[in-house]
Amino acid sequence: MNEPLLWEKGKKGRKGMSIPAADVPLATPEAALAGAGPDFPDLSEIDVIRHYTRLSQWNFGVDTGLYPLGSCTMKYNPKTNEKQAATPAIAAAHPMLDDEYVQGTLRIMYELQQYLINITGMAAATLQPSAGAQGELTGMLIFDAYHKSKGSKRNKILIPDTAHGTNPASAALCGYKPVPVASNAEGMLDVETVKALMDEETAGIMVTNPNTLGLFEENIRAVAEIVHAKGGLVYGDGANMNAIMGIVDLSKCGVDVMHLNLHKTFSTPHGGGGPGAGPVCVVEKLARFLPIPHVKKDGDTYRLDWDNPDSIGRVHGYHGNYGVLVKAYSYILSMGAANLKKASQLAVLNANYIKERLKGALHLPYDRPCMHECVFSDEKQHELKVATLDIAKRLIDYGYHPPTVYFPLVVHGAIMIEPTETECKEDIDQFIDTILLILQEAKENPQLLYDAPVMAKRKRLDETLAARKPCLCG
Amino acid sequence: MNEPLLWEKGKKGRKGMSIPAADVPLATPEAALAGAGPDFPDLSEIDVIRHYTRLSQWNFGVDTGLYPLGSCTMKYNPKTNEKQAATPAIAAAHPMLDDEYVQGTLRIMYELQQYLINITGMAAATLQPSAGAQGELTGMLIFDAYHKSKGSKRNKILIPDTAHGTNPASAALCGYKPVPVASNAEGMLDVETVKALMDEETAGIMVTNPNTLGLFEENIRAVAEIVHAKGGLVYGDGANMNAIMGIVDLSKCGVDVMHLNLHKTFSTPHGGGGPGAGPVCVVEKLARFLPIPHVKKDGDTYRLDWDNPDSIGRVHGYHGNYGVLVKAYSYILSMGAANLKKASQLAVLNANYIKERLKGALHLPYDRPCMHECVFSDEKQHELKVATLDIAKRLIDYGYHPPTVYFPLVVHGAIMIEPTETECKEDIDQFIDTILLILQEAKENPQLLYDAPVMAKRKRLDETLAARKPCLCG
Amino acid sequence: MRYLPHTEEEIAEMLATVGSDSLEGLFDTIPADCRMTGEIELPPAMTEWQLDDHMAGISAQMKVTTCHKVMVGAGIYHHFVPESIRTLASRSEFLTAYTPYQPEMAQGTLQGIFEYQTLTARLLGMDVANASIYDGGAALAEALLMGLRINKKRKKIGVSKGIHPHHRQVVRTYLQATEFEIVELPIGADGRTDLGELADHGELAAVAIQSPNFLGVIEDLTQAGVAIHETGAIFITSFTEPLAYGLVKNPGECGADIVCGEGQSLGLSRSFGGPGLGMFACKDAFTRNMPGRLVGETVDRDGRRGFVLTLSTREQHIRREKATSNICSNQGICAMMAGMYMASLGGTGLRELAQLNFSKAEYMKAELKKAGAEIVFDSPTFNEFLVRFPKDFETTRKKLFDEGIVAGLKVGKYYPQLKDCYLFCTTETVTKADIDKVVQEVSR
Amino acid sequence: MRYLPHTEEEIAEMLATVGSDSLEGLFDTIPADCRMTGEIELPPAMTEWQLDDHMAGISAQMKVTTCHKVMVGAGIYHHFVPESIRTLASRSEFLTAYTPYQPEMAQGTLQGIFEYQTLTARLLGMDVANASIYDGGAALAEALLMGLRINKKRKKIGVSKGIHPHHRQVVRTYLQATEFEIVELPIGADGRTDLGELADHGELAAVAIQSPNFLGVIEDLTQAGVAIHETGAIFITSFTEPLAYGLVKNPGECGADIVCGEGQSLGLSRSFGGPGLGMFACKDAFTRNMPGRLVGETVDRDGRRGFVLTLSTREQHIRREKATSNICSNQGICAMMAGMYMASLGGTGLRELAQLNFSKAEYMKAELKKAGAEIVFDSPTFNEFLVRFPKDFETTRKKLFDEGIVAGLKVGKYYPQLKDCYLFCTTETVTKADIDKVVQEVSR
Repeated sequence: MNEPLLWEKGKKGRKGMSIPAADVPLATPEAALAGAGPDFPDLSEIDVIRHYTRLSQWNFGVDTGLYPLGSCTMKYNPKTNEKQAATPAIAAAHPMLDDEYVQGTLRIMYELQQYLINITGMAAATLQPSAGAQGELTGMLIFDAYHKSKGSKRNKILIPDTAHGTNPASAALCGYKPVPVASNAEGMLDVETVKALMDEETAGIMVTNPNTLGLFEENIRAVAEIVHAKGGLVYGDGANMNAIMGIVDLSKCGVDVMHLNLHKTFSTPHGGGGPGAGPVCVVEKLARFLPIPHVKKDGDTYRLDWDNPDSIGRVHGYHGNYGVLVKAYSYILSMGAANLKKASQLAVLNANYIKERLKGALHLPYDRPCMHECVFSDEKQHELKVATLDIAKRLIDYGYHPPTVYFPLVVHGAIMIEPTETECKEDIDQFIDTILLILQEAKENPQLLYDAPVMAKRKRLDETLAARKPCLCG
Repeated sequence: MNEPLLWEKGKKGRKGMSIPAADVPLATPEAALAGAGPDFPDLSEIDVIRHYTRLSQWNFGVDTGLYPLGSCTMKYNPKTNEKQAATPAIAAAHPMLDDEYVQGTLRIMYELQQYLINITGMAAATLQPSAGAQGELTGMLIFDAYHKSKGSKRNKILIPDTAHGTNPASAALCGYKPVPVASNAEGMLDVETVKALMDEETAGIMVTNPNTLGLFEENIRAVAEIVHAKGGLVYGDGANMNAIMGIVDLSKCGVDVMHLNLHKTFSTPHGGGGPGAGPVCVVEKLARFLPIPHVKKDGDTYRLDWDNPDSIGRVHGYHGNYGVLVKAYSYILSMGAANLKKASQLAVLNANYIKERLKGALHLPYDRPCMHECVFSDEKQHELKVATLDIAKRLIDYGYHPPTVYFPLVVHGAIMIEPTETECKEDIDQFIDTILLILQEAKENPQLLYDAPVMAKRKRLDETLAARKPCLCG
Repeated sequence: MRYLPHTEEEIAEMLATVGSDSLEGLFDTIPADCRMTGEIELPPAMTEWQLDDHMAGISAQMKVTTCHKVMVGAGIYHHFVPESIRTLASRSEFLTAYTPYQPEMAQGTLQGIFEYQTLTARLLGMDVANASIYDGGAALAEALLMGLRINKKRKKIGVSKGIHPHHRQVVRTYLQATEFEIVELPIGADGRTDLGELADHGELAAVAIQSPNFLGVIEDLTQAGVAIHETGAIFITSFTEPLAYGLVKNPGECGADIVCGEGQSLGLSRSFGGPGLGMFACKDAFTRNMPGRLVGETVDRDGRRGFVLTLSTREQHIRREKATSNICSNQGICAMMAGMYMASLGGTGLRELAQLNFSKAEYMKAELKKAGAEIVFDSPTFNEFLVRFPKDFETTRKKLFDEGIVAGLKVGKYYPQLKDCYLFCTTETVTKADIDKVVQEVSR
Repeated sequence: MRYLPHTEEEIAEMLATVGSDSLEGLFDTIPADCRMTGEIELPPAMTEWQLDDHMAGISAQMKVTTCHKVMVGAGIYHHFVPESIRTLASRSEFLTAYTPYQPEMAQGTLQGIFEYQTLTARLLGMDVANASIYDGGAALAEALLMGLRINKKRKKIGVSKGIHPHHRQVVRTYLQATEFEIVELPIGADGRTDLGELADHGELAAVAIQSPNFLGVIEDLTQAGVAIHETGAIFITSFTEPLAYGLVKNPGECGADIVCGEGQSLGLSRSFGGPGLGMFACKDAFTRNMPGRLVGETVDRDGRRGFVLTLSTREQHIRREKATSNICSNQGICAMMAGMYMASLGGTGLRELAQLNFSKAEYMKAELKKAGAEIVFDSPTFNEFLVRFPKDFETTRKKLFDEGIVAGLKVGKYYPQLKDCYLFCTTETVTKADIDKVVQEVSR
């Protein structure tokens, strides 16, 4: 059954929620300002409930099944975290009140900052950035502020071809021209390449580590030394932190600034596209550039510190996606140090297990121990005229969310699989067996793949039409 | 994708919930009493979440779509009621504490009793019965206690053929032999028939009003007079109260005892089979027979009254399905008197509208103004060799829950449709159009109906096999 | 009103189709003398927000708050319930469905209940469990009625005084209009049912014993079963704390024919005593005598596994007055939640949690003894036990209440001979610190 | 750990397949000098129940409780949110999904966002709205950057001082590393942006005005739009209280080219200021200059209507450094909730609620005036307004806090010239009785 669009439903005069009766005289604004109000449909509560209940049934989430979307860390989102974020006193807290009234919410911020510092090995943190990309922007602004404080304005930034897609766009906002750095035959940053590119016009480098091939950048320290020697800074994209918690100390790697994606590593749900949270951690020398206000602790009292002339300013209207912060805070407290490390170990175990079991059937461009994800390509399927997209769409018919496809760009026809640690062996085995079955279908009856999906709410959707004749508003 | 049974999943040693660490020395019972613990599967939290999330996707509820199950009043269940029942202080209340500690929970009981009394026109109420059938049993026990108090033990009870199915079973538990009362050509209780059957061996009559044909028993007062004249009592099955709130006064109809189904009329969700709640209301002279404890109010204080030597005793370990009571209480407070009456009016309007629009296409055995539901039969489809069940199963393919089928028994091949008031006109029109479409299919391609459902999780299930070779435990 | 979707315009259109001139006109068939005069007397309708405020006011009237540690069980237990279960149970596909009469679109409920039945049977050591009865009291009454049906020439039943007094009251209520007679069996000095005079009561159709019993004592069910079976009676065991079977022998191992009890302990909130969950199981041979719904496995037309309500020829809607029970709605979602809870704990977790409950009580018993209190019964107990204090305990108890602890339940109302005794309950929610606080007050 | 499903046995099997001898061995490629020494310093892992207690402790540290009436808006508003929305938004199919990259299995999110875009466009009177930006501050920064892209020869932008000071700070932050210059436009004595000297600032690429502005004043957007367009600048309007557009002219009617703002007011909790919702809309002509995700309608292979993410050639993952923005994750579920809220209110309800908000403030203004307070600006306001009290208000304010009312926000921190003024906010959650209580204290 199809569900109509909201405005195809309803009847003028229905109500979907209570509105209190007026206990004061009704007033109206002067005629010159008055408007007619929007043309919204009027629905009853059951109309709204059924509409969204049905829409939800056309969606697939982590709770529905395996969601091995590479680079997205689609781990299980614990239900208690939702409850904690909905704690009435927290959910009702207003962000503009004096510190003394809101010690509880400030405490969570202070403690979460500390936990993130301890997890990364960095020295200071801000919780303001709303998502990874805003974290990157914050980081780039800190780069800029740092260089300005040294009396220089640099205009380039090194970005490896294995970095996340948001990196160049974030850097560009700061007026940095991205200089691509080709990875070597092992899929790694090459020390010599970096040495050749790094100069005193260059603000530094943005490294995703583990990189988007799922590999740990083994030369990171040497790279950092080169960058630092030229007065540059090293940015660490922490989107793949789920591989290395309790294992790697980012400050030892030479990272100066990094962001974390709480909605990936710290298991806050992604909400079909957000909200995320992208806190930024920095080494000591960069702490003074962090956004304001910054939460501090004096004795037993928490306070917002607004006085920091070197700060880059604000990147959020208040304190970031606070509700998301509470969920990550709950997750870290539930896990503790040993389980966070174990999570990384199991995430890496799961990815390597998939890599080993599938590498006979799918082409593995970089055959080395991987971290939390492994990247295959459709090279072996070329002769069958079957592409990555066909395999992905066929997975839908078997009840799986497809992996990330055609990313990273360095692998042609990439299939990027990140199982995360919350998937058990039998579910992973079943997924592997399904891929093998699909690859068999590709040989025997590729039409099944071309036609896929047939079990979803919709068959393949015409994305070209959508872009050519945009219909963005109903 | 199929979801395995729980014990087909899991791995020994997994955990699905936190267990606190022991802060006292661990002790074990003596060997003679010690057992090995049950053979349960061990699952992780994500295993449990995915298992039941997937199971839920194989289910259909009121929030999913129209659920016109006759006699079940599947109206919309407001979400705020769930929230109220989960109020921490209420959800955590222990039922064995002294009254002074639990004034809030007692107050809800007291007020709800009063509201139910006011809605029905009766004089006193108990909230203990857990469901309609237990309410009936409570009512029959009150009949028995009443007759005993008059020094007699009666052994028969009149039950119309249009009564609910539970009635005879409930009466039998009190040693009453049900005497069927045939309805007349208009589907009504006939005064003369009752007069002929009622005698001083007979405890009284159990009347479902409106009856299961969806008709108001117009002769109810005359019937009650006959029963009362022979010393009998009148029981009112209030399962169909949704038709007559604010319109009928049951005490004026001559009803002495009645139950209400809170999960029908007062919109508490049915939970795939419960819990329900079946409070019983009585006229003044029967109040002393109500179960104990009974909540009373002294000044501003609520207390449980245990002292009632005439009481039939307890039918529940504590105070009934308390959480359900809170939801009904919330519903009544949200609606108020005018909206309750309006709900009945609209429920009756919806049913009559369906009756009028479908009566050309489906046989309508009793063509008169109906109350909250209308009963058709498959008589017109006999020549097409299509039966009620086929129509019902085909509705599933169109995304509707079928109506109640083959009930009431007085209508051969009955199709009993109760839309409730929370369905809007366009949804009802769509449902009617679907039925008409199916009846057209019945003419043109009955195989579509025989094969139905094909869009559900399962095709028609073999109920005979299930009963012949019962497999009740995995 | 947000629950009533009809606009005035729609009402007019529909009335026209129906051929009525007004909403009032729809009720013309109702005689005037049956009518309600005036409006129902009710408070004015509240908005959702007024209702929130109203309920907050009611919460504020509760002297016992969620911060109190309530060391009272007596049939309703405070165990931790994970948020995952609440999240799942609130899914509307489960919550807003009816009894699964159309199995093809109710496989979720049906498989979930089939799993509940299976886990219940495993927990209790029985062959078959039903889809639930209202609560522990009703389950016991149904079990005894079932015993009377099986042993249909006998008219008496035996009920241990160790059974929850409220459940015994329910049994009396259920049976009061019948010819059947109830014999109550005494509790001995060890807190266990005294079956010494069992033979004196003549032919009993069934005998019911609760273990752990109301006073927390674990009965010697094996021995009781032998004695009961010797008299030809059906051996029924009941419970209010099924968690115990994670650690002690289950009723099936002890020879029970029918097992019934209150399952609130398995993942349901206390909620002032309801909704609870009447759990009900028996041996294979008695399946067709069982009350209540049963879900069974079958196949669909394509041969795929599926589930349906089955053996309904036992039930009221088919068999009417000859049915095994009048039950129709049961405790559907509560049974689902108990299934979720058992699945979340797993075998390993259930055992660990049971041992933790057992150990807390053992610790408290030992500490109270040291503080001079008397543990009334020597027999093993599960997470509840009876205490007699050397001096008046009421003042201490009030003081403890003010400090946030509800210290035990007075049982004199139910057992006059034990009127100076308190029944304590210590689940995993009670910490050593809570226990020590009570002990410390007792020591003063 | 309940989130980690692997048993020791499974780990061993998997390690064997992988060819590693231990979990530690999986990390052999990581150089020793990059390693963390010792364990991460964190508190011991908590059970779910310890976490509950911990969070209860944190709640107890909040002096402002849920019982307080907080008469402060300033960009974050307390409106009633029906339980139905919370229930729907918590459905895991929405909540635990990723950005809808695979549209065939994400039609729920996609249709829901398409509906959000449409309702947003209608509310704001614009042609196209995107799928959201982080919050009001980031939305304003993105809008100004978009203005600079459109008017790409101009390097300056104008920003009204009536815009939320925090949002202006975000703009400064976003632009600080660029060559662009920000001109702040003053507020006049009537509380509205003074555009008298607009021409003096040279060629502005875009000018942004908030209405209702931070001080609650409804700007004369129509007139402002004419003045701004005369200079050749793009006319941007922003907001923090979109509910106002239920009653006053929407920005589209007033000629806005780009509209952005904070949408928390539409069904989201205050939650210490986040997650909020950056709403963003523009005229058709500028669509391809928009930042952020867009959902568009299309068809599937069977010709059935469906929805996809579209026009992604604007975005970072395709266009990299030339993208219209770096935004990737946005505020997905918040946008869905705003859609649910707008759908629940409906056009009729939105208007009614807007009028109620407006009326509460008008009442309070009138009563405060009677009590001797000065309403700083004569201009019309929506549900917020600025007050100057005849005598020191701090003592009264503290007293009111103890009585459960947070009486206004001091604005001196943001507007030194208004350091003796308080910004009050009265939504539908504030009752006449609450207002009267404040007025009464002021009258003393």
